[in-house]
Amino acid sequence: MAADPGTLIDWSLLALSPPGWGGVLLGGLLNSIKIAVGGYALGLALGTGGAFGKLYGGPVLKDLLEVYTTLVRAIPELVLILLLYYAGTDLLNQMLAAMGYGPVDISGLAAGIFVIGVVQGAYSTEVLRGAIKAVPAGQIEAARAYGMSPAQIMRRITLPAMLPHAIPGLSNLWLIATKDTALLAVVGFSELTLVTRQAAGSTKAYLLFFCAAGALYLALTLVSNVVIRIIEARARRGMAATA
Amino acid sequence: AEQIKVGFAAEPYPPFASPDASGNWEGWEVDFMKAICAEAKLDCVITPVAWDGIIPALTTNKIDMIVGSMSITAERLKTIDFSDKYYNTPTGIIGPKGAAFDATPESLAGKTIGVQVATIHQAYADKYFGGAGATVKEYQTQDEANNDLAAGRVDAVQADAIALDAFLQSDQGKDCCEHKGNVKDDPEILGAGVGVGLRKGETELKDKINAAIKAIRANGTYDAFSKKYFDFDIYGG
Amino acid sequence: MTDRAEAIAVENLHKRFGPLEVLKGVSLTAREGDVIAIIGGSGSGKSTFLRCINMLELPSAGTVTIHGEQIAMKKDGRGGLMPADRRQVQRIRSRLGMVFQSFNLWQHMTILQNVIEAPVHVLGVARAEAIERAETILRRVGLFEKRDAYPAFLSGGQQQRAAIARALAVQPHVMLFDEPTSALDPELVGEVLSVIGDLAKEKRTMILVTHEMKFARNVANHIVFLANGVIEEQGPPEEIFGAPKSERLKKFISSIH
Amino acid sequence: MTDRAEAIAVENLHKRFGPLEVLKGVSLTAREGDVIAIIGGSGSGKSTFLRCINMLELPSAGTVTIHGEQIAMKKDGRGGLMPADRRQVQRIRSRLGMVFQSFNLWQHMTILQNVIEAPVHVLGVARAEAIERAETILRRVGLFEKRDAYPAFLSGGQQQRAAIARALAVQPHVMLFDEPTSALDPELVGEVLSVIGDLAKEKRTMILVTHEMKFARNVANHIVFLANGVIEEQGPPEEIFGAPKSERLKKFISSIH
Amino acid sequence: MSGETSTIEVTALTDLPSGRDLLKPHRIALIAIAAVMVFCIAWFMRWDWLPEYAGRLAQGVWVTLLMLFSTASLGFLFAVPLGLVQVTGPWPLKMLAKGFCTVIRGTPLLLQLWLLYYGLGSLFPQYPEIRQSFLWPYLREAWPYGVAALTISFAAYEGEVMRGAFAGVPAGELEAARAYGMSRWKVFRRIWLPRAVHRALPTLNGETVLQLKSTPLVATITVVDVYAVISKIRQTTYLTYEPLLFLALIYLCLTAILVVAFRTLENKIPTRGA
Ligand SMILES: Nc1ncnc2c1ncn2[C@@H]1O[C@H](COP(=O)(O)OP(=O)(O)OP(=O)(O)O)[C@@H](O)[C@H]1O
Ligand SMILES: Nc1ncnc2c1ncn2[C@@H]1O[C@H](COP(=O)(O)OP(=O)(O)OP(=O)(O)O)[C@@H](O)[C@H]1O
Ligand SMILES: [Mg+2]
Ligand SMILES: [Mg+2]
Repeated sequence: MAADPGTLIDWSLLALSPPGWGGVLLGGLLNSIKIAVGGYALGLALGTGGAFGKLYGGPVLKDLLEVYTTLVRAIPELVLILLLYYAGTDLLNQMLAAMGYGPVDISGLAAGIFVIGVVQGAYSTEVLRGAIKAVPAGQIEAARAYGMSPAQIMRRITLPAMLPHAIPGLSNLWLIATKDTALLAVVGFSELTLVTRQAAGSTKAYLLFFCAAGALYLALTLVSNVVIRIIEARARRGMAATA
Repeated sequence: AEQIKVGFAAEPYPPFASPDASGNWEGWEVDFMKAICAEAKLDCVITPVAWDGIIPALTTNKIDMIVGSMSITAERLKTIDFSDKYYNTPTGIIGPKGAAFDATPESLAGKTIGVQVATIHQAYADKYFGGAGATVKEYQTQDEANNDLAAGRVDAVQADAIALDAFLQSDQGKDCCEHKGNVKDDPEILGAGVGVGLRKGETELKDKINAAIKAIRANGTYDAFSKKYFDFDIYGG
Repeated sequence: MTDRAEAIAVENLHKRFGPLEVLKGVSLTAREGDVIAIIGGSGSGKSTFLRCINMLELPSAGTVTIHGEQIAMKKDGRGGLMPADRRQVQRIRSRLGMVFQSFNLWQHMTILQNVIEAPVHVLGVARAEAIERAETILRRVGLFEKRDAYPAFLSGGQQQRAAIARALAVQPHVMLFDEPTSALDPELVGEVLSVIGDLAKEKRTMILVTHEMKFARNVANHIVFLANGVIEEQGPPEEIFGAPKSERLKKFISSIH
Repeated sequence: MTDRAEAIAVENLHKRFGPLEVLKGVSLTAREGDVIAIIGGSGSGKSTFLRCINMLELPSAGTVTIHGEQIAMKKDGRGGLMPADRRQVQRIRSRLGMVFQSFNLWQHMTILQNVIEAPVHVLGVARAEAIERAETILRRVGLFEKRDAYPAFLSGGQQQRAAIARALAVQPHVMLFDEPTSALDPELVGEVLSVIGDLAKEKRTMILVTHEMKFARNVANHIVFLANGVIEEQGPPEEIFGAPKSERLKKFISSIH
Repeated sequence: MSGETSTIEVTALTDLPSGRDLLKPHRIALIAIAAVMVFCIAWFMRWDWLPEYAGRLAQGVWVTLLMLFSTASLGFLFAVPLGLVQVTGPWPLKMLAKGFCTVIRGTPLLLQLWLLYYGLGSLFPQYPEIRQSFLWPYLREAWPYGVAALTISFAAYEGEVMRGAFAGVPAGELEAARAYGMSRWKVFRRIWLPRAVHRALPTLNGETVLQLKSTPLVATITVVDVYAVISKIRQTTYLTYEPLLFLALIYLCLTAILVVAFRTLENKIPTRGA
């Protein structure tokens, strides 16, 4: 009755140039990827620090990191994103103000990367910590026995040796990161899910657009999977078949 | 000039503001914003924000003003500041064609009414209809409420009469629904027209905008772009 | 015999783990060319002694002198000792070739990379030169063909030979072996022992902890019997195995055969 | 001896895995009370033969008769055989007690639950009765105390005894053992062998594949030597071990000792 | 598959930090700092709205829990065949199940939710048969869509876990069951399934915590769970932080309860070597 069934399969709505919405969707996808990449990288940096802090840090640092990872992993991403999105940037600006700087202009992109990064950081901390712990103690002891300095041991032995253990976890985190970007829709950031919703709302072709967006996310996942498999094969070179 | 981030609700709200297929925003409110920014010599950029977080976004400096068909209400004035009103619209109720009810609490008892969350309509519906036995269902966007009315998942929708008209004229609205009447006014809740939302204490910006509104009203710009959208005076009494 | 230079001199070494005193004053001197085998029951402190020599375990008291250079120690505030100068320890370690019971090859590197790692990144040898030297050594231990394989793909005996090559590559003043064959299947033990035997023939200074009595007897010129944290008896192999004096050693030797 | 009833009769059994013919016509009869030990080199088809008896492996040709009832087979269309009546196979299986090399106890059940599982859920014995019987059996194999433990918490020898109890609980016509001790540490082998020895004394019909020649000799009344998929030689233990006729068997026996 | 499970274990919160040695000197200092912060939050922020909304918050928590338990149990029911089919099914079913898991796991839940509610849900009324059917009163509501989306999602993730669990049951144990004359169905019911569930239990803990964290998404399709109640409070009070902090606290408690509950459950079944 109401909607003309023809609009459900009106492919021209997906055309790349206006009045098709394809271009907007791709723009949204690009934004999603940007945030995922940025947030993932930030998360890795936080996670590396966090993992080493948790393993080798002082008692206070260890406890603080424990609080961080526990909180982030216990509270829904959606809630964290709202909290961090408002509080994080607000706090930053207040801190800057306290130090005598003017407020900085935090773009939606930067805020999104920050939010996803903090969430990812907690997860990568756990993944990397597990991976580092999986490096046999003997390997590190051998490095010490040959006179390597702690920094050298970390760079030459610990980090490369833990990589094969970390990669499955890290690849999953990447996939989580790409999907978590969708949650930024609730704060109005123009990533793929939000532009999809706008396009669907404007054209009333809900099914078409949601399916199109789903296909884009899926393509992202599948492409990622291929890349991950290649990386994993490289990183596991030195490992026997089962490990 | 200094850049001013103008918060728009990140959702289609025709005829006031909706994104088009090239990602640009268009609609009456967009024209209005452009006009006052030009008048006040402000360098404005549109920043889409989720509607339910638009006031926090303003108070936490993510945006500098709200142009979002936001009515000036006493409740909101506790948290933010407003410019003078720039348009006013009655509040209407629409429902499926042929359904026998009007915009009174008595006839809506037992029905499900869709409203957009965090709007004056939600507050009004909660008080007058929710109190009288109707179920109020809250949507994050007006568009979704309208859509659910067309889909039969709510019995009625309450919103700005103008926005509702736009929906009733659309393909989807034409077939399914009709205007059931305007609700009894309650300025306490429904406010005194729509104003530009501003952070408290930013009087300089507020003065600029008030002056700009006056100016475009006076020099005919306001009427010029309004004619593109409406065949009546949207500024109201 | 005493005209050769001192390679390692350990003086009155003590080591306690909490309440447990594992080493109760052990002194030992190894001169250049000495092959010293440390034997003793399980838990007698053999590994601990060996690990104290290159400070993988920090002694509670006593001194360690390597090639005339005494490792400077200071109090660590909790009643133990710690190295006064971490650099010195790293430098000294870099010239002690340690071979572990469980090989401890770096799994993410090929055999060749394992062997050149310390020379290149610790001693600063040029890469090309290190590779050349490594290949010579690998040929010697019979692993030249496997130089580009990863450790996980080698048999235990091959892995242990690679570990020996890694130790040889730093041109060590002294090689330390901690039960280098006990993680191996009996069939693989032979190949590793023959490599060590060859090193002994070249008069390389070595200290080895081993359970292979026959091997110790053939290869070492000095046997040290540790029991209960002290050197219960020491001497040339003929004496130790042929005419043990202490009751403990007698019992130990009879239990072995 | 031939007056006892036939418990199992296998006629001309063939089994091929793709191009590989593992069993090339094996016939064997076990009468009630027989204890038959199957010996032979690795890969000679011992396990395959045992598994064909209860159709865990489907024979390519030949018949299997259990207690006078021949398992009906039909062509499976790809040149092999398959059971004509799945029910019949299930019924017959339910009275063959199989004990696996790797125990294969159900890890999510306690020992008692393991033992009563088949009686209650396959044979339809009342639960209370099954428990009673299970406890008697568990007492016999010395596991009564462990009846409420989960398999993962038992030693290998205890697990294998539990597996034997599980097999006994179905009051089997015949017990089949496939190398019941080879997954065990030498110290644990003894306890399992002694349980099997006790069963043999009771004249329980058993077919066992084993590598424990001394045990086979003491316990079995008939030894079957499989080689290359055929029965190379069979007879009473004294003959087989004392006076082997075929060259293969001679070589096999000398290699064992 | 080992990567799969271990990641869930690593990333999901399945264990609370132990309270042992709680009172080391530095901990006392940290606790003191935390106490001061809590005090500041309680004192300087606005909490006067709490009593007014207490009832609705409780109602919201109830809806959240209802969503969690109904979708987790329903999802698990679907996960079993999904996992099983991937291990033993005929190849068309196998591909179908694998495809299902890949698609669901490869797209955001939020999108799936909207696809169901706004996409599929807005199609239904176009068919008078549906509109007149007894289902319509339910299809009008939002929660069936929420339940469906969350169930599908849980089924896909847990289906992957069950696949690993089914595949990981030692073949010998199944063979032993057959050797004792069990029919195929009985082998499945008595041995394979319980053994697989047993194996999957620790992972189930992590998945359930993740599922709890997914429930607030249903608020975006008008289901009034605790998140929606808090959103409403945010909008009527215009407070930015207080309601969100309170919400975080609520989820923190719910997660903790979940983790502790699973821990006690797991401790009832010994898992050594399993
Ligand atoms: N890090 C440690 N912490 C506490 N006790 C230790 C530690 N390392 C070793 N020990 C204890 O010190 C004692 C000696 O250990 P050590 O490894 O030196 O013995 P060993 O002679 O090498 O024995 P084995 O022949 O079994 O290798 C043992 O009782 C051991 O338990
Ligand atoms: N499922 C199978 N598919 C293919 N080949 C098989 C299979 N099972 C067994 N074989 C082959 O059949 C031959 C006999 O195997 P079987 O297990 O019966 O030997 P066995 O006598 O029990 O040896 P062992 O003493 O080592 O257990 C072997 O060559 C084996 O590789
Ligand atoms: Mg030792
Ligand atoms: Mg076999």
